[in-house]
Amino acid sequence: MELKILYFARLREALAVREEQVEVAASVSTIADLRAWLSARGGVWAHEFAPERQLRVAMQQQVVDADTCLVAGAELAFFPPVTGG
Amino acid sequence: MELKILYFARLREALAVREEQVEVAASVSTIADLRAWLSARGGVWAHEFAPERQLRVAMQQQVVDADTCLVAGAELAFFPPVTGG
Amino acid sequence: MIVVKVQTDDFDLSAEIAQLRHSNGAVGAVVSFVGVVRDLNDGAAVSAMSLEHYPGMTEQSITTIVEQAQARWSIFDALVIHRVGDLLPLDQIVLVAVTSAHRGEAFQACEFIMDYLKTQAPFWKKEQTPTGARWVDARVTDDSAASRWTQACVENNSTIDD
Amino acid sequence: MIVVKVQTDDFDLSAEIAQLRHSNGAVGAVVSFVGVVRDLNDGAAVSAMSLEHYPGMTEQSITTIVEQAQARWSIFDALVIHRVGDLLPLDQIVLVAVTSAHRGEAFQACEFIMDYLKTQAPFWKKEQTPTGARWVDARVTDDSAASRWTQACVENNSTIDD
Repeated sequence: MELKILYFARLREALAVREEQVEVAASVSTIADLRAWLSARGGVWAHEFAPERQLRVAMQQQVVDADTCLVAGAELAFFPPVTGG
Repeated sequence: MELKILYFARLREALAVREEQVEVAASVSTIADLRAWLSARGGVWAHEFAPERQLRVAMQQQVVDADTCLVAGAELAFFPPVTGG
Repeated sequence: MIVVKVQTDDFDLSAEIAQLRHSNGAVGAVVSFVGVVRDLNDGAAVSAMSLEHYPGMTEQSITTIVEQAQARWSIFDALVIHRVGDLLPLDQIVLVAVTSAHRGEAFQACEFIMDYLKTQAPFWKKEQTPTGARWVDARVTDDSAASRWTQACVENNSTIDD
Repeated sequence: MIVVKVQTDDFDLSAEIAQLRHSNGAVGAVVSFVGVVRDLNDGAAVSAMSLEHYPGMTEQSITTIVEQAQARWSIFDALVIHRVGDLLPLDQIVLVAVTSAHRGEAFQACEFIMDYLKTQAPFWKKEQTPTGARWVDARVTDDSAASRWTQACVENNSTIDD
């Protein structure tokens, strides 16, 4: 399954990636799976996607939970808790 | 006891009086007494100060209750419920 | 700082709020309320309005309520401008602006001050409608005004030296 | 009417509120919130700030929350302007303005929209302080974020055709 992933704010800076296209195996079916998959890259990825790190995730520009199923071709976004307003 | 009395808004128009100095007997000791005293003038006064008419009263520019004691020389004001803001 | 103005002139919201913002670098939130003359009230078209007030008592009573708001919430400054005299539909009537570090306090204080202005501050509106001029009725729900006139005398705290 | 703008430029409060007032003669109340850059945050002097957002999601998510406010309260129009890019202390960050016939509805809707903006809308602040730049921490109270990552898969309603 192909996915587009965006990173914002502190996460974008820490990973030094703004946007990427990824291809994940069928076993990666939920948001939680994707997070684990990214964490498995090791190094800064393991650090930033560690379970205790507070991250928000959006799919198709809507905030989703860890148990949400991934949709092929979707735009995902990972970001820290928001601080606007 | 001498008192200054102001009237505002609908009441001022109905009575055709904006302000007056009055001299009341010692038996007129509370706000309620003063209201009854004004009502006893009859005519439009009896109408406007009838017990069922909603009126607010201020003494020395502070809203007071019917049972508040009059203070000699004070500035009283009668007015309808307020409609500012 | 508390500023209370009763004036016939209109006010400029940007300028007033900019002054509040610039007076204190700790201001993070400005909540403001602007009251506006509606072109329809209680089912009648309104072509003009005039506002009367009780000079002296107005300023003093608003200042007192703003002090209460400052004692109750962590707010910095408050500005109240209330216009009197002749106004037209869509005109601004009143501005209440409150500054604070965080928004919750300013929202609550601003609404508190407005509630007071609406129910206690000595202002009265008279509207021009197709059937003539009329004093606006207060939105009073079952006011027990009549019964309040039948009680015993209680010594009042205020004196004429206040 | 709902207007949502994300922009680098400053905004003029008087002009924006005047437009809201003049769009509808039934408007009696305008409640507005202005967020301001503070010169001190979490104990550190702030010399500058930059704001990042998620283009597309920002506008869409704010519009959705304003629609929720319109469904919940009797309000007319709502205007949200959120600045992004570089800002200085005392600068305006955000404006939320809501119009209604009577004040209570506008106060509640305005605060509701601000609460959403603060906790859900995808904006992030980075501050310049004497010890360097830092991303502002969200005011999260005991967020159970970690535990949310350990649940079973549930079919999501949204599709990529949304």
